[in-house]
Amino acid sequence: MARVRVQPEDFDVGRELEALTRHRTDVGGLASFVGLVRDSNDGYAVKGMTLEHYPGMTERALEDICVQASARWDLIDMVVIHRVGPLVPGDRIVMVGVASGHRGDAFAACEFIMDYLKTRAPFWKKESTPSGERWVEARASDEVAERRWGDAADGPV
Amino acid sequence: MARVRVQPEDFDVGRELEALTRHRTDVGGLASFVGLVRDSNDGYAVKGMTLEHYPGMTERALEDICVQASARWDLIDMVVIHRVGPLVPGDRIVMVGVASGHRGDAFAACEFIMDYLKTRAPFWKKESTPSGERWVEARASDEVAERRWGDAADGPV
Amino acid sequence: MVTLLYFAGLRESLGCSREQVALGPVPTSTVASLVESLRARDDRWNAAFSPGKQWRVAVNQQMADPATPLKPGDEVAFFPPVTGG
Amino acid sequence: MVTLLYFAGLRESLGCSREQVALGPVPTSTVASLVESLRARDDRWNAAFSPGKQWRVAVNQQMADPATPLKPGDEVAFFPPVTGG
Repeated sequence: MARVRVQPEDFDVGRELEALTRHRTDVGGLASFVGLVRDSNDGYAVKGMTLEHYPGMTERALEDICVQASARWDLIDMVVIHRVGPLVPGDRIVMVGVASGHRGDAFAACEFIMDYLKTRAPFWKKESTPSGERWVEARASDEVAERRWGDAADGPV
Repeated sequence: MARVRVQPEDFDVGRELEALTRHRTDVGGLASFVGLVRDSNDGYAVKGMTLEHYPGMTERALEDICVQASARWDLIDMVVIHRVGPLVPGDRIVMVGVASGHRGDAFAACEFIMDYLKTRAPFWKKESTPSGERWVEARASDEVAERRWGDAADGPV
Repeated sequence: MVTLLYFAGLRESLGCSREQVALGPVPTSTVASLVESLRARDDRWNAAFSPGKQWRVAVNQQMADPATPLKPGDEVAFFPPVTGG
Repeated sequence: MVTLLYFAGLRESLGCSREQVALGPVPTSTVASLVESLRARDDRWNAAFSPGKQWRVAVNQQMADPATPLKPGDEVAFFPPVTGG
């Protein structure tokens, strides 16, 4: 059911969301999130970044997150797209779209997928700043955001 | 800052979201929700519906909800579009898009706006079913969803 | 005078979408006293605004309640609980 | 033999992205025993996997932990906490 893609290319948010509801009349709510490159982070100016990933595991981890979301909420369809490679401020990095009969399920699943993706999908950002390149450090707040969904009993992160 | 529109015409979700981030590099997260007409509701088959509203107050109520969201979270821009008039299953009814520096703020504000819109914006749905037309009744679950955001001290609903 | 508006199911059951009415003595005019005078019209109006009925009111396009005071020129709208979104 | 992969900052500080190594006695091979053998290589490897360092491990592309058992043919990946999204 879920559509998962990892790619260097940008994506068309409107078209991806449209695909979740096209020719359907059972979708009541479509929640989505798009993450973009900001021009600053932790007080550093950011000129650009490069996203590294673990090919194979990345897709598998994203699919697993979608399976977990489907088990928790009543979902009709979903899409997760994550870019890799070089990006500049203003570029889209990631999008998640979730279609459901009801808005509560769509919202919750969309936020769950983003929280899990942030702590469980093998991507790493290297930022380019005026003082050189640096690997972005994981945020404790992302671990907190993930933990509020409770134990998924699928191992440590 | 907020863009509020009430119109009979459909809208282009991708273009509306794009407008929230165009020429900006400070947006880290863009959360959105699209509500659509379902082919069934409360066990009735739905052939179509007509959305009535209170011109003038509608726009004012939506703008007020956006002002409240801006006061609660750190937001960069937002859009709320709600259709009126005749609609059929699969049609878009409403969209909310919220751009923020951070995903938590974008998600929370988007869900808040939808919850408040559901209980405070003067729209009424009349559904067309095989056994005739009927006014949709307000859901207790929508009042519950609204109340979890706490008191806004702006009068009864 | 105040302008009264009725929407959705309430408009249909009353057969009225808009009217102008005179207010009672200004210092004591509230939404509650206005509703009392509307209920006195006939059985249909009495039933539509009976305590068991769910209705909402806005004064000058802001959500209001029975205690909200009214003054000449106000726009008062009555309607069922909203169902948009 | 098992295949070892290193990503991001860990790959850079070790100067290695991929290698193949022999496992110890199979019944006792775990991620922990593998890491112990890597730390014995030299100061750099010792430091990279020291208890104070934040590292993560996946076995056959599934998140794992020090107690996860290993068998010949496994793909074991080491990397820093993830920062996508």
